[in-house]
Amino acid sequence: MATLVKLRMPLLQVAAVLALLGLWQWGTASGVLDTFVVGTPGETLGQLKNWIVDGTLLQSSLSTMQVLLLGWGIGTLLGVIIGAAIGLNEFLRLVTDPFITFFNGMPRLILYPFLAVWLGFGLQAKVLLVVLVIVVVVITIVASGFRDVDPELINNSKLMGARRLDIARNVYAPALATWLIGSARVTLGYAFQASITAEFIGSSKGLGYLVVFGESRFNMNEIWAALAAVIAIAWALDGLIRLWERRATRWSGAGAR
Amino acid sequence: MAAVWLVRLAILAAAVGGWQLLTTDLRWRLLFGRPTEVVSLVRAWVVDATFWTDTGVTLAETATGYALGVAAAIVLIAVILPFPAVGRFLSPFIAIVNSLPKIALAPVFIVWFGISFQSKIYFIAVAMFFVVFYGVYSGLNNIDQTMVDNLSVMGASGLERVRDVYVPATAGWLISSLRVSVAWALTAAVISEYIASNQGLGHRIALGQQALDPNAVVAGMFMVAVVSLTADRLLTLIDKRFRQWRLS
Amino acid sequence: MTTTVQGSRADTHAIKLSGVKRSYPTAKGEFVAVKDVNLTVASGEFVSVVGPSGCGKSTLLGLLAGLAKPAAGTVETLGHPVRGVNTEVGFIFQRDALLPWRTAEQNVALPLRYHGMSKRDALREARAWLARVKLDGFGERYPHQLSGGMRKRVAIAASLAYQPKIILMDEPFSALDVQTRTIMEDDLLVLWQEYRPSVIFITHDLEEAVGLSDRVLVMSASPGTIVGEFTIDLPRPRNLLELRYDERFTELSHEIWERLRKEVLQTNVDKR
Amino acid sequence: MTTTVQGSRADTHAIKLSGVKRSYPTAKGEFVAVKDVNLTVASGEFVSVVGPSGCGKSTLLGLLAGLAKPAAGTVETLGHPVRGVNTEVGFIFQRDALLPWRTAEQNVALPLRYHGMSKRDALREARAWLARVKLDGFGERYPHQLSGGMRKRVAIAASLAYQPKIILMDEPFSALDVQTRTIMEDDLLVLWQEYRPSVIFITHDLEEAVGLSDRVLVMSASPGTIVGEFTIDLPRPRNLLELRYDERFTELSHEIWERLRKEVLQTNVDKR
Amino acid sequence: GCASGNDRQTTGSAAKAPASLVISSSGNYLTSFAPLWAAEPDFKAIETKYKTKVSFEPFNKGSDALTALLGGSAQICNCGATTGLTAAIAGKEVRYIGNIFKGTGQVVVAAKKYEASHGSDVAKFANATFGFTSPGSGSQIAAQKVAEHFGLNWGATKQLALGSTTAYSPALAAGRVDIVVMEVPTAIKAVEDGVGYIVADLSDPAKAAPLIGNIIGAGLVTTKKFMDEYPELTQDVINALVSGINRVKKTPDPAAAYAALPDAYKKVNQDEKVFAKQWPFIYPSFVATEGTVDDKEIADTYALGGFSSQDASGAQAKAYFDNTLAKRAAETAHK
Ligand SMILES: Nc1ncnc2c1ncn2[C@@H]1O[C@H](COP(=O)(O)OP(=O)(O)OP(=O)(O)O)[C@@H](O)[C@H]1O
Ligand SMILES: Nc1ncnc2c1ncn2[C@@H]1O[C@H](COP(=O)(O)OP(=O)(O)OP(=O)(O)O)[C@@H](O)[C@H]1O
Ligand SMILES: [Mg+2]
Ligand SMILES: [Mg+2]
Repeated sequence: MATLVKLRMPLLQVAAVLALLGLWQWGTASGVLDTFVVGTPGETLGQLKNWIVDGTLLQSSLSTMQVLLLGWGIGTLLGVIIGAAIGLNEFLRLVTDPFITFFNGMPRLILYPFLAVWLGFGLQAKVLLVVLVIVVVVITIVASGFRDVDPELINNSKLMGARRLDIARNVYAPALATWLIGSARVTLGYAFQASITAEFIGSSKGLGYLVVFGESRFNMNEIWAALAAVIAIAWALDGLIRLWERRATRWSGAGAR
Repeated sequence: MAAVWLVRLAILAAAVGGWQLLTTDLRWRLLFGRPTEVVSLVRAWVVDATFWTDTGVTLAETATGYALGVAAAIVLIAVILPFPAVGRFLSPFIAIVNSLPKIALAPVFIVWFGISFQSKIYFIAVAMFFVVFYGVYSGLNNIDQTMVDNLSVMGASGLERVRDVYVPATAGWLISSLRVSVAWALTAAVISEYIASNQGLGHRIALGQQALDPNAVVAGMFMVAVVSLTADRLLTLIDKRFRQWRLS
Repeated sequence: MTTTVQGSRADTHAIKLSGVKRSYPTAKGEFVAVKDVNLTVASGEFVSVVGPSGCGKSTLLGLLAGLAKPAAGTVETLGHPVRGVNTEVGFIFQRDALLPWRTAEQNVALPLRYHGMSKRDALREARAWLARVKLDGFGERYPHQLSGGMRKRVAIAASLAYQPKIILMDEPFSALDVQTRTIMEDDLLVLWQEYRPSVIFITHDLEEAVGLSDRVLVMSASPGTIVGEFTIDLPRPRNLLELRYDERFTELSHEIWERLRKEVLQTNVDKR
Repeated sequence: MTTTVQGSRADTHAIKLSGVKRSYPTAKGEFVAVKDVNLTVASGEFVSVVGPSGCGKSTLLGLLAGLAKPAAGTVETLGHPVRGVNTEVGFIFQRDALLPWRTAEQNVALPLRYHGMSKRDALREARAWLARVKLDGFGERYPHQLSGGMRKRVAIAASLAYQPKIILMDEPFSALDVQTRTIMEDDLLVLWQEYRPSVIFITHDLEEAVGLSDRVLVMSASPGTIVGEFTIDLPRPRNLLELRYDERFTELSHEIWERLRKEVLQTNVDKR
Repeated sequence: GCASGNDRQTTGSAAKAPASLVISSSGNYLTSFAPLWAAEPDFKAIETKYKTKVSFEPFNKGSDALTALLGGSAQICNCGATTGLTAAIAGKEVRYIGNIFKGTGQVVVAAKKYEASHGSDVAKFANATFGFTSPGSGSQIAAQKVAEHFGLNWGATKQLALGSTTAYSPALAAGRVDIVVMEVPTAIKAVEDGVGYIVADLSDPAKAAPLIGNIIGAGLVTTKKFMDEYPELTQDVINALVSGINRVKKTPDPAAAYAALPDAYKKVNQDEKVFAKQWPFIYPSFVATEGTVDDKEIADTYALGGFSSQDASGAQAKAYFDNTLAKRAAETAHK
């Protein structure tokens, strides 16, 4: 009984997905939906199967994930470090604020060709693009979050003799976790956009490449099949984030009521 | 404050100087343009009426798409708030749509929404939606439950709770996510113009690329950044108003 | 006027808890905070609850306010079960829950607005209430600009201003100096006489409990349950300052003290 | 042992405030919270401060802890001026400031860690302290899983555990039931005798103030300043329970009460 | 004009047309499509005749332009022949109804440092890195054909997909690639900047033919549905195109050619000097067309686009290249 209750939500979600797929199949079969525009679930599945069998899917997913995770990790880490520095040091914040906002305002997604020529059309340029795209977002969120921490908690820790590092570990880090989780979800999306965009251009592997390839041949099924892999990865990563969220917010008793 | 400006100027000078120096080399100039040339190009632009129409077009698209995206996010949050189960149900789907590379879906957007103003607005709105949604969502998770309980007991209706607790408590989050997302909305506008259009700053960047003029591309990106910097300053002002109650 | 209302004798119960149990999940498993709580409060009755720290007093109020559901038993107010947040009660939280982004005035005016009062009237009323808790002149301050005792008084004003039929007070006066406290106790009694709400009042001050109440309940160390009931048969209206020299008062206080002492000793022996 | 230490007579001052003024900016302009405060506390002295709600007691502690700077006058601890947050003091805030994401145990262990204790030792020590405040078995709870009184006790344990030379306590026991309170008062006295920190203790309970202190200071309604000083010449060690029947005790309490009453009346007349 | 074919609906005096006629184009007023821009007076005439609005909607990618056509937000698409062909092979009812230029519009450019040693002998680039847009793109296949023509083993060469045109010149300058197939304007720019020199001209159909065959280039594509619904309008559009081609053919001189182009074009391509440099390369690609395509060209285009014979066998693919309107237009023009 208890497990049934636990399983209710995932079951519902799976049901919703199936319903959507069914609707899609029915729509294309009955001609309500233009197969050329939306593809068909059947053929998308067929395409997926082919790619799984010949290894394309695994290879492409791995290649995209490599860019994604490296870029996301480095970007988040850098963002937290810089954001923390800015959040803690008013002078630094004032000095850097316009530059960061300015950089944040630049449409960085279209920078890839420049990076590629500079660093070569390999992993580095792609990872750098992802980093550039998300780092500013993380900086902004972390810096404003740092300024939002209850000053009483900080004062209390200081009084008790906490040094900067202690405060960072015991006050800022746990508070930070909440915003990081929020921003991780946003940046995950950005990171995906960036890695796929990088693969659009000047690449011969990765899910982004599969997508452009499908696009250039007007084959919606190929696009969906590639996106299905994106979806699977995104879903798994979101699951990890939720796990982390549950761990990180255990103290708040959010689930108790 | 004077010191702040001095350091800022020093950084700016170093950056621009380094750029100018770097681009004496042809390879870098082909890539990044030259500051001197970018400046003279921008000077030519600002006296050109079409530049302002382009800016206006981009702004109009951004503002409309932005408003639409923010509204959609807020509506969804308003639904999720009283029904947390809905939130749990939607969570993975939202995460998935968030990570879908919207650029890859440009053809779908073209087909569904055409090539007009409208299509760009939807494109921007979709991009915006997630930033705001996730930003406010994490803000909600941070609210002191006693405050909400107190108000509920006092007889606050759902709407009143939203107005008196949720909105002010998440205003900080909302604004910081709005600040992040203004830039993102502009990027979305520029990219959608870049994909297809004959007006707007994105169009200008595309033209610069077509003409193989790195100065034009860089200048275009800078102008976009300037627009977003301005928007950001406006939001900061609003933020200050909202935070009056805080410790000084 | 020398009325004392007895919960057990009245036919309408403003509050009725039967066989109530509430437990919390913890790292070490289920923790039973209160159990087997049976309690009725008659309409217009003033009941105090005393008990050792952590015995489950706040937990009981939380159940009455509908902020949590009992694991067993039933919770009723004004004749019907509590479902969801109970807007029939006024609740003064142990830790004040003022809105930091509203001024003192606005914090008091809000519940009045929720109950349909116009903005103007609500503000006027709020100012009158602030005066009542000795805070006139502080209406435009934000909570962080007030002292601890002042914040508590704002919270009290906010919960009493809209005159709920049932008032739940969780150590409302503990942050106040003796004199301000006495003044506010007097005020509370006057207000109570005026429109006769049912009150559950939590305090650690036995004299306060005896002085204000019709009945005093003593709770046991956790898992908390009600282990003692004392009917305070002192005549009303009462003069709280003079009451100190009343013999019956001293006797009752002492009786309750003795009962309570056992409980506290229990807590400190019975370590989990 | 029958020592009483007099601040004015000792040659080293643990705490020294001279001509201190503190004001806050408000919507209505500058608000003077305290002014002309002169106060010395000798090393090892136990001083209580009483005064009407909002008179500036917490403000004074804030100045001593270095959380704010005086608008005029000087604030010194252990012989040198306070600059920035003062890590020589232990501060028990009026509203507890526990880290919500750390368990009770960790909250107590942290300051010990800050003072260089190893993780193991700190945890062992923290557990011992939790036992001392009657919270053994609750070490692994997060603050939100504790009752109001329990949280306060965790905060007290955390601030006392690392044995600061100066202890500032802002109404530490107000959320506790009488019995727990008495036990903790006794404990505090034992601890104080042990290593003789200088203590400033804020309370609204006059008997508590008299029972614990070497000196009791009375503050006036705001703008707060010190208007009364009472030397408590009761012998030590004291038995707090028996003290109630001591004549000198009653006399002193009454004296302070009278002094304070004037002040409170003042607050309530002097409305701004 | 007098309406024909569609007797049910043509009742009014004005000929039947949608309220607006959107022509989706790859790029912004590219010089490669000069005939289309030169046809401006004819499009103006169409606007008056049909009381409609003709507009060009630029797209960064040809495939997006075609998607706009298929999605219904454009009525005619100006894109590469193979872009439309791909859709036809996928089963869409699209028709290639008028050719704008022949050849690929591309040039082979090598890094400057090889000019003296390698010249135009591609065979010497055996150890070099070949650059192109993306795998499977026309530029990649062109590069492969050229390499193979010179006896290189394509599989053994080093290759790099450069993505956007922005990267070409800097990549050549930075030494990331040695020899690149690029569009004429990019090539001119590379030569201008001194980072490259021209190895082979694939833009001039005559010069390109021995290397890669007779290639169709770009043209106007529309849906069968649109042709059936607005036959007269479609014919007029192609008439306009053909008259544009004829107009352009008369101006081998860059100055005259530039002068003949409309303001909208000049606004985007402001630098006449650049135009003058490009024109000699681009002009021949217009000379080679009458708006129609022949079987040899179709076969060669299939080959260059990497399409198989199976691809060519579908009903839509077979019907894709449709010369009828262009032929009729040429006849009218000759009269
Ligand atoms: N969220 C929770 N999770 C686990 N245990 C809890 C939680 N809330 C309260 N408790 C426990 O339940 C018991 C009763 O708590 P409650 O707050 O009702 O006590 P109380 O009588 O109000 O005490 P106090 O006088 O100190 O305020 C305590 O032992 C407390 O530790
Ligand atoms: N940030 C602030 N801005 C403006 N006024 C303030 C601020 N903080 C405190 N005050 C005012 O200063 C006065 C003294 O406050 P303080 O907190 O020191 O009082 P207190 O003696 O501790 O009172 P209590 O016993 O109620 O805790 C009060 O009148 C309060 O309103
Ligand atoms: Mg409690
Ligand atoms: Mg205080």
